[in-house]
This record gives sequence, C-alpha cells and structure tokens, in this order.
Amino acid sequence: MEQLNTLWLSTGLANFELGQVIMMLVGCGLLFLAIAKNFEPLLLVPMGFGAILTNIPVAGFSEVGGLLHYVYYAGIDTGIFPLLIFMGVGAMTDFGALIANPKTLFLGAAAQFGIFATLFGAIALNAIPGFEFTLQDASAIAIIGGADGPTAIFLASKLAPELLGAIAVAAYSYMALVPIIQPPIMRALTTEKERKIEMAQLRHVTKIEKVIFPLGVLLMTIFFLPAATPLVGMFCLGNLMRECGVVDRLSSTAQNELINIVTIFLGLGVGSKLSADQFLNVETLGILGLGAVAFSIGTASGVLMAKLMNKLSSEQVNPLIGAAGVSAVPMAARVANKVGLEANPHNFLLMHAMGPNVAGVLGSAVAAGILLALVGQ
Amino acid sequence: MEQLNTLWLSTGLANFELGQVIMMLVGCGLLFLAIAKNFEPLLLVPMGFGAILTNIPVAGFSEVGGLLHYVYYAGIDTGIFPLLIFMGVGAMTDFGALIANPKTLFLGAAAQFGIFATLFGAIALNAIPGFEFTLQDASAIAIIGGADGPTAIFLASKLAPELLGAIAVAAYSYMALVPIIQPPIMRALTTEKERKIEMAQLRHVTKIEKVIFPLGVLLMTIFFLPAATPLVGMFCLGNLMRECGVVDRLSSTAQNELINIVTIFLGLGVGSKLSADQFLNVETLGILGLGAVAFSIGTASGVLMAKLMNKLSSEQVNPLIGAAGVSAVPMAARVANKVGLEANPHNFLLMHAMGPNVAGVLGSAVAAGILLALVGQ
Amino acid sequence: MEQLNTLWLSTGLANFELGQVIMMLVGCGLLFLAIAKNFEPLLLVPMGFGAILTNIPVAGFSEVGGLLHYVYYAGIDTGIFPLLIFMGVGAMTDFGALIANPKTLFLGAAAQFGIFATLFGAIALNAIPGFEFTLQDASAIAIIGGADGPTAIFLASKLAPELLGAIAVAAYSYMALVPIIQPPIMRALTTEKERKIEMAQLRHVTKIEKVIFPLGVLLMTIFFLPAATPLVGMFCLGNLMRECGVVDRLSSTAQNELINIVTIFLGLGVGSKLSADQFLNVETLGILGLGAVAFSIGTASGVLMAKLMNKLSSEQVNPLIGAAGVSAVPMAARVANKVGLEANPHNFLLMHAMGPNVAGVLGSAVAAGILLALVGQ
Amino acid sequence: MDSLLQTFIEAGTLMLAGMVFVFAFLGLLVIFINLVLVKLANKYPDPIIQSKSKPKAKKTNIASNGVTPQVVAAIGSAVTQYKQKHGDKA
Amino acid sequence: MDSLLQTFIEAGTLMLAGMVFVFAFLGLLVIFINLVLVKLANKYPDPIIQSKSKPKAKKTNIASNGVTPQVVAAIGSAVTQYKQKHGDKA
Amino acid sequence: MDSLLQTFIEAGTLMLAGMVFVFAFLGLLVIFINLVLVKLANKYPDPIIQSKSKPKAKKTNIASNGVTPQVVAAIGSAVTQYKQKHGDKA
Ligand code: NA
Ligand code: NA
Ligand code: NA
Repeated sequence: MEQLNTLWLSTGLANFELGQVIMMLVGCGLLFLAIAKNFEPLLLVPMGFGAILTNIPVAGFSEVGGLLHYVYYAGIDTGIFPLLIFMGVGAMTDFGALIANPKTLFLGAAAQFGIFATLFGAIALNAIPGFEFTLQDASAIAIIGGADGPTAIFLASKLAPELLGAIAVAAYSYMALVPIIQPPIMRALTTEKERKIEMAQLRHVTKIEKVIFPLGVLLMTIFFLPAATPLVGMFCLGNLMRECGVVDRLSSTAQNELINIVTIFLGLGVGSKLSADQFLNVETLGILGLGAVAFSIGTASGVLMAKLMNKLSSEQVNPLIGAAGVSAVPMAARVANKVGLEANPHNFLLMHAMGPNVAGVLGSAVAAGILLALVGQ
Repeated sequence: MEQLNTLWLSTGLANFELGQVIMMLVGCGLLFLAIAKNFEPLLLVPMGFGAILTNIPVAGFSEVGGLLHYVYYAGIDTGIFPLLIFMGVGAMTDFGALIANPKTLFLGAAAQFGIFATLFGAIALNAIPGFEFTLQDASAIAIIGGADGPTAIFLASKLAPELLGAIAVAAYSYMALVPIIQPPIMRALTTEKERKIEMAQLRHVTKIEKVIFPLGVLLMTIFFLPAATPLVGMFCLGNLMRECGVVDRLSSTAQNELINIVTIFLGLGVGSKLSADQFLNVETLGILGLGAVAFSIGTASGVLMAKLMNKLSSEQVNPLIGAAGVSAVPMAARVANKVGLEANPHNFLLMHAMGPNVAGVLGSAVAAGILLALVGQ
Repeated sequence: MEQLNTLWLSTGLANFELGQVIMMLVGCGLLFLAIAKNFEPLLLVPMGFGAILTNIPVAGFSEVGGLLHYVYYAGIDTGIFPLLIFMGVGAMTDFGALIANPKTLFLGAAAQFGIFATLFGAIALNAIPGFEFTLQDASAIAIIGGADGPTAIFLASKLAPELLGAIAVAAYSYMALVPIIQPPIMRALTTEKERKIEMAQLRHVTKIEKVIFPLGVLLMTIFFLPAATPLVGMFCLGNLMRECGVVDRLSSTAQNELINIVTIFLGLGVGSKLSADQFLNVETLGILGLGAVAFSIGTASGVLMAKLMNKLSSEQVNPLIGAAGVSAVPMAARVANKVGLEANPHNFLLMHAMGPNVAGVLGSAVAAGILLALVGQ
Repeated sequence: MDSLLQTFIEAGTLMLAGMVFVFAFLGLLVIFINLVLVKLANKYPDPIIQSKSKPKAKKTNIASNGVTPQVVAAIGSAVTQYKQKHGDKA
Repeated sequence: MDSLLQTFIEAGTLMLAGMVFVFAFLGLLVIFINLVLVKLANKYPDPIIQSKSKPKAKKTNIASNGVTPQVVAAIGSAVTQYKQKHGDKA
Repeated sequence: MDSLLQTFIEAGTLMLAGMVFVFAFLGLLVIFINLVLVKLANKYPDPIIQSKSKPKAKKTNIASNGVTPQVVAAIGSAVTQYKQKHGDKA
C-alpha cells in the first residue's frame, strides 16, 4: 500500500504545475511548427522536445545530475555549441557571390538597422509598466533582428541567459517565417519597374580570393572588434577549411557529422531554458513582438539601401536582393529570387541575393560583437 | 644501475597482483567471445579492451587523470552515454509492426516478469551466507532480465555502480546467448501445432501514426512514470527524429557516427569497472546465475502470455513470438522466426515478432523507471 | 563620446602587444606552409588558426571562459585528444608488411636513436647560457625525433606543457619536411649498388596474425612498460577494431568522423599554446634546431642499421627502407620508395618500407613510455 | 531472519506492483493505438505517392542492385549511339 | 522617468555607434576586396584546368546524372564485346 | 658545472637504457611474430574464399574503376533486351 502511494507520488499527475503543462504545450507547438510546417526543423525539433523534457515534474532533466543540465552548462553557457555551429556554417558558406559584387556588403550592413532599431524599441518598452529590460536584455533581444540563430543564442547566453529560451524561439520562428514576413514589405517599398531590374552576370572568383577572404575578415575583426572574434573567428576557420582545399576531410566533418551532433545538443539545451518561470511572462510577449519588428525593419532597411545605392551609382541593383541582407541563409535569398520571378519570369536573382545574404551573416556577427563590447559585463 | 632499477620497478611484471591477471584474462575472454563467437561485438570489443586496460598495474587508467576515469565519470556516472545510445536505438527502431498489431504489447509486458521474478530471486539469495544484496543491488541485477544493454547500464550506474561491470557482462553475454537460451524453452512450452500457427499480414501503418506514437509514449510516461522519462524520452526523441521526415540528417547522425562514438566510450567505460575487487567475488557468480534465470523466465512468460491470449481471443498469435518480448532486438525476433520456420517452412514470423520485440524495449525501460521510482535514492 | 572611447578601448589596435603580433605572424606562417606548401595541413591549419586566435588581445580565447581554454584543458591537458588520434591512427594502420618481415622492427628500433641522441643534445645545450632545459624538458623535446605528432603532443603535455607549442610546431614541420631532409642523408650513407637492392616479395599474412598482433603488442607493453600503455593501448584498440572484422562501423568512425573532430580541436588546442611568452624565446630556437638534428640522426640510424643487418645476414634489405623507421607514416615510406626508384626504376620499395615505418610508430611510443617512466613526475 | 522476511515481503510487493504497472502502462498504450492512432490514420492517410517514400525507394533501389535509373538511361543511350554509329540493320 | 530618458539616450547612442561601426567595418571589407583580393586574383589566376575543380566536377557529374566515366567506358567495352561475340554485321 | 656533469651522466644513462630497452622490446616482438604468429598462421590459415575479403574486394572494385558487377550485369541485360527488341541478326 505504501509502495503504491510512493508510486503515485512519483507520477507526473500528482506533481504537475500549470506552468509546466503550458510549457509542454509550447514544446508541442514548436514540434508541430517544425514537423507539419517545416519551420527550421533542424533546431526546432530538438528544441521543442527539450522544452517538453525540461518541464517534466520529478524527472529533473535540468537539475544538477540531469542530462539537460549537463548539456546546457557544458555547451551553451560556455558558448561552445553556438561557436561550433558557426564553424560548420562557415564551412558551408560560399563567399563567391559576395566577392564578385562587394557592394552588396552595404546591403548586409543596412539590414542590421533592424537590430539597432529594436534595441531602441526594447528600451522604449520599459515605459510600459511590467517591462524592465536592462541594456543587456535589450541587446540580446535586438539581435533577433540579425536573423541568425547561433549568433542570437551566443549573445543571449552571454548577456541575458534567463531570456535565452524566448529569444531562441523568436529568432528561429521568424527565420522560418521569412517567406511570409518579407514579400509584402518588399513589394510595398519597390516599384514594378525596380523589381524587374536584371543584374549583370557575376565575375569568376578565383581560389586565392576565397582563401584570403576569411583571413582578411578575421584580421579586420581582430583590429577593430576583438569582442566579435569568437563568432567571426570560428566562422572564418570553417570557411578557410572549406576553401583552402587541403583539409577537405575536416571541412566535410565540420559541415556534417559535427554540426549534426552539436545541433541535437544545442536544440535540447536551448529547449531546457523554456521553463514556465522564464518563459510565461509579459517579457516573452515583448520579445516576440520586438522580434517581428526587428525582422521587418531589417528587411525594409536592406531594400531602401539598395534603392539609395541605385540613386548614387549608375550600376543598378535589383532592390529585392536588399531584403536578403537580414541573413536567414539561404531562405531570404530564395525569397528575393521568388519575388523577382513574379515581376520578371526570366530574372533569376538567387546568386545575386547570396551576396547580401552572407554579408548579413557577417553583419550580425559584427553587430553582436559591438553589443558585447559596449554592454557586456 | 639505479636507472635500471627504476625501469624494473616501473614494469608491469614487478607490480602485478593476481586479481589483475585474472581480470585481464576475463577481458581477453570477452574479446574472444566478441571476435570468435560474434557475441555482441560492438560493445564487448571495447568493453573487453577496457577491462584489460583498467587492470594494468602502474598505468592508472581508472585513477584520477587516467583516460578511463574521465570516460567513466563524464559519460557513465552521469548517465549521458547510455541515454545517447538509447536515442540512437530509438532512431533505428521502426514501430510499424507494433502499431499494426498492438496486442503484442502484452507480450512485451509479460516478458518483464523475468525482471521482477529475478528481483525476488536476488533478495532470496541473501538467505545464502556471502550474499548481501540490498534492494538497490537486487533491482540493478534484475534488470538484466530486460535484455537491454543501455537500460541495464543506466540503471546499474544509478542504483549499484559497484556492480556495473558484472551486470553489463551478464546482460550482454546473455543477449548474445539468446539463440542458445531461448529455443529449448520455446519448444518445451509450445505444441507443434501452436508453432505452426500462421498470422495475418500486418496492416499498413501511416506516417502520422509513426510520428504521433513516440509522442504518445512520452506523454504517458510523463503522466504515469516520470522516473522513466530519461530513458523513454531520449528513445522517443530518436524515434521522432527518424519518423518526422524533416530532420533526416540528425537522425542519420544519431544512428551512425554519434552512436558509434558513444559505443566505443561506453564500452571502455563499462570495462573500466571490471576491476578485481569489484568483479572477483561471489556476488558476480550470483549475478551471472540470476541473469540466466531472468532471461529464461522472461522468455517463458512471453510464450505463456501468448498462449493465454490465444485462449481469450479468436485471433490467434503464434506463441513463439512471445519469446521476442524480452527485447534483445533484433536477435530474439530472428530466433522466433527461425524456430517458427522449423515447424512450418512457409511461416515467416520475423515481422510479427518485431512487435513484441520493440514492445520489450519499452517494457524494460518502464520497468527500469519503476525500480528507480521505488528503490532509487 | 564616452561610448566611442569604450569602443576604441575595446579594439585590438588599442591593445596589441608586439609579441602578439609576432605570434599571429607565426600562425599565418603555419597556415601558409599548410595551404601553399601542403605541410601536414590537417593539423597545421587548425593549429595556425588557433595560434592567431589565442593571441588576439581582449578576446580572451585562452583565458577562463574562452573556447580554447576549454579545448586545451579538456582535451590536451588530460591527454584525451592525442590518445583518440592514436586510436584512429591504429585503426588506419595495416601491420601486414611488418608481420611479413619482422626484421624491419630493428630498423624501427634503430631510428629511435634520434630521440635519445637528441635528449643528450638538449642537455648539452644547457652549457650555453640562456638554455635551462630540465630532464623533463629535454625528454619532451627529444621525442620530436620520433616523428610522430600525437606521441609528441602527449609526452609534451605530461612532461613540459609550457614547451608544447614549440614542440608541436617542430614535430609537424619536420614531418612535413621529410621529403627534403631525408633523401640527402639516405644518398650520402648508401652506395648506388645498395640502393638498387631488390627485396623478395612479402608473404601473405593471415587474418588471425593481424588480430593477435595488436594484443601481443599490448601484452608486452603491459609486462615491460606500463607507462607506454595509454599510447600503445589506444593504438592497439584501434588496430584491433580494424582487424577483428566484427566492429567495422566502430573502426570506420574511429578512422573518419571521430579522428576528424578530434583533429580540429587538437590543432586549435595546441595552437592555443603558441603565446608570445611561451614561444618567443631562445628555447624555441633550441627546440627547432634539436628537432632537425633528431630527424637527421633518426634517419641515419635507420639506414646504418639496415647496412649492419646486411652484414650479419645473407637476406639483403635495401638500406633505404631503414630511413622509414623514423615513422612519419606514410611519408617516409614514400620517400624511401622514391629514392629507390631513382636508382632502379623497377624497384618498388613502398610495401617493404611500410614495415619499418609502422615499426617506427611503435618504437617511438615505446620510447615515450621509457621517458615517462624514467623522468616523469 | 526477521529483516530477511521483511525484505522478502518488500521484494514481493515490488514484484507485484511492478508487473501491475507494466501491464497497465503497456495496456494503456494498446488503447492509445486503437483509439487515437487508428483514428488519425483514417483522418490523415498517407498520400498515394508519398513525397518521402520516393527518395527512399530510390536509395533502396541503388542499394539493392547498384544500378541507378541514370545508368539504365546511359546504357540505352549508349546502345542507341552504337546502333547509329554502326548502322543498325535491324 | 529621468533614468528612462538616460537609458533612451544611451540606447540612441548605441544605435548610432552600432550602425556607424557596422557600415565602417563592412565598408572596409569592400575596400579590402576591391584592393587586395582583386589584385591577388590578377596575380594568381586559377590554373585553366584547376587541380581542385576537377574532382569537384567529377563529383558533380556523378551526382547530377549518376553515370561515371568508368560506366560509360564499361558500356563501350560491353558493346564491343557483344559485337565481337555475336559477329557484328555492321 | 658539477651539476651539469651529473645531468650529462644522467642523460647518457638515459640514452643507453632507452636504446637497450627499445631494441629489447622490439626484438621480443620479432620473436613473438616468428614463434607465435607464424604458428597461428599455419594452424588457422585464411579460408580460401574469405567471407570478409569478399565485400572488401567488392569495395575496392567499385573504388578503383567505379563499375559494380551489377552494372556489368545491367549492361549485359540491356544489350540482350536491345537484341531481342530489335531482332538480332547475329
Ligand atoms: Na544577419
Ligand atoms: Na526488454
Ligand atoms: Na617514430
């Protein structure tokens, strides 16, 4: 009898709290978005699952001795997992389109206005009772506008670990929503004629350019923004391994097995931060709202920058590729391509949009470094 | 001269103790079984090797600073390695046969009687002088009857780490001996006519059933047995990654590179517990004996349950597939198929036996959770 | 304004020290050698990159909380990474040529004279003011003569961690320089006639010999030199997994994904020891000089041993394969083959040179064990 | 001896509670499958040409006989070219 | 309210400094590409038959149509053998 | 200077002891190979058609010329089919 009572007391049913139930539903919601709607499934499947596990009563997944506790503290609190993901992403990135058309770097730069405008907005939210974002919090939230998952997780783990769950959810959700968020903004800010602009074919980029490029980026980051070197450095290491041609087996492992292993653990670890007390509050609503604003502003800034560049230079760029500057590689570039095809069925913008797209990755890593340097500690 | 003396004193010959020599021979025995007899080689090769390494005098593999020390404390003491193996096994498991014929779950449940009867037997052994198994010890030993390596290692690391080596040896040895242990029991408990029973072809299982199934299993475990959620949760995560169809690269890595890497370390770490003081005692003999009993009882229970089901229902099941309920995937299912073919050369039971086989995995994870909930701490 | 000042103070430009700049140039030099000259790129690319990262001011890669700090202390200080590399190398090594012609073990033994002569030389350098190598330091330096990267890193991490960077640079550089260092020595010590010696075809080696060989090597190491068992043990584990034929998936992972992952981290971690204060001193010059001496002496000893064996036995060996005894697998064997072809275009020595080549790996692991046993602690 | 008896009783209870729980749990799973999954299967049947099963089938195809459709196509084309080059008499 | 204003000003400065820095940094990269990389590209053009692009091309070839040159060769040889065996009338 | 001499002697002893040990160790390995392994090889020779070497050979085969036996079979079959379809005159 006592045994049965022990067993009953050890069940989930006897120990559930409402918050845990809600957070499990949130986890199920993430799984649904990932599996049924194909929303960034590689991260959202383990993350949604991690959210369920961490909220199981009694089981103690995220307490000392629990699996997710180890995963979080060994991999995310230290920054190791996002940095390894960044190395893998670097090994997957081809900077050819960017090197062939360096002007697109300005589009990637302009799109970062989404980050900094959101930072301002997050502080402004403090005027509403209930919100009390510090500068650190606001910076971690603003980076959602960078549309780059590992960058957001890395920065949030350094500046506002208690917001990490909500920030990651927002970042990956909006990245998945890029095909829905961006097109109306792109169409509203451009004329039919602009969307029809065809761009010159990109020049051939030689091997040596691709090898020296990551080293040059790293060198400049070292000179001007050491705080960004963890992110930029690991990214450039991955890219150098890809391009140098003498360590193909390392590059392949970084792009495949290593990034897959780390992605599973990163997702679980981020999911473990989706606990009721950290997620179920008005701040999460603020984060979700600000994230949407950040994406929209970033998209608009990229498009407007392209239009400005067309004013200043005779060589015309299709302003649609400016939207790809938010990063969200390669989704944003595909969106630019698709909207372009609607206006001109013979106009393939994909390769041209890859320039601002990868520029956006660098841009948000730089922005993260600036925020770390200015509001870190 | 002094140098030569130092060198001599540093040799193994000058430092061997008898127990170490014997344990090295045990390690060599495991290697022999693995390589020459094909006994669960994936785990027994690293485990036998680990047993040799850990018993080398002077070298200190399992002392602070030694490789096996790190492997054991980082991966097994924390439970991380068995859980990752379980995730990989989940990603390899197809629940189709089980979903198509859910009644086979009862066969998987019945076979767990091997575990609980052995628990009783282990306590009974205390009546013999020399045996002093606590309830924790007895539970860790009994789980051998679950015929599931990672489950046994996980439970033993939590309840009786000092018995871990012997338990793992017994569990994997008997899993390898399934083709020898099971057939006589199966034949003794069934009539020729029963062994000839042909079963209806399994219905087609849709994708959505396979996706929802692991979530349903997890949900029920959360409700009724949170203590089992580490094992069941990681298993279901692996299975969900397999079936959801949107994270194939993660599923593939979990089934291949990640499980391979972890298997090497798990084997080495378990082998590091095969030290003379923990293995060379009468308790190990008890464990080996109880393990054989557990397997036999589990097999018999599965077969008898199938016969009982045939009495109660008009839809007949071949009782041979009941033996597959002990798990030992997929060996036990193959044994059922083979014994079935002897009686009826046109009767292929393999797919039907996969149902109880994977049910047995769930069943022993549930049993492990019950033991953790009732005697843990 | 204050913000801008903060930003300026956080730049690299405001914080650079001369030593850091020089060490970054050293890192770039290693990258150049790896990429443009194909010098052991698998290790030198991550190592050169690690050298750059660790010397970035402000970023703190190698301070508590930095990525390279974790990598170094978790993987190199513990010895785990070199041992895993050694396991992978074992899984890649075919001892067939050695078993078929066991005499070549003496060539591998002779080449280790490079190690012990260099040990003597390093102590001798203490006579020059500015050098103060302890026996530990001298031993760690001398192992460069073993021409085996992971062995050198493992020994240096145990005996002289503050010299690890310089020792790894020297070891890998000279391994890459084998095709330049060895041929003149080989030609100088042999006559045209000797270089033309053709060797009998190697006998077929059976599977059981290949399976038992690593176990025999391990057994002898346990008996006579337990201090070498970490290195030799992991090597033999890898080799056993390769040859036993029942764990091919583990062997494949050890040779590919696992060794690739570990190589990236090993390189980064070793690179993190290339800091100005530990590298920019006269001792590094001594290490570089002694390393070259060690390689040359090892090469010469191997060749001379082969000539001595020809004097003592009627069965002739081509003395060129003696040079392969330094290990540097498989480069040294290829060099022997190439120099042999110059003298006799129909004389393919590659397979014959693989015997001393892999013997050299065992030989230097044994030498490392001796040094650990005699001067360790 | 008394404490042994007590342990026995404890072990017996454990055995009973355990088996009851295991059967109850897996029995609930049977109900879950029969009620929930079967309904889901009827409501969301697999599309006739599954987008996912296609590449799988292709992979199996390659794995089982090592010949891809492309190879077959290439053979066809090679035979055709050969025919044209050599003036087929058929 | 005062502290809110101060935070606003801080946030504004941050926004300004950040955007200036991002533009400056990526602008310098533009200069780096136009000055350094383009010069390097002129000085060290890719060899006409790139040693690296060859295996890549091969891989793509296999990936895109699944037929390796070896298969084509094998087909040719099979056709030849068949011709010889069956006495070609062409 | 005295301590230097002492270190020299120590290094010399180390050199001697080390080389003796290395030669002794690898020499014992020679004996091990000649006595144990060779005997084992005679007692347990490889089966003539090694079960393990078969897949290996197959792999090498694929690796070295990219043509699997299946492809060859497919070619044969394609040629046969072509012959049948077009009415072989051979
Ligand atoms: Na971005
Ligand atoms: Na089981
Ligand atoms: Na060597």
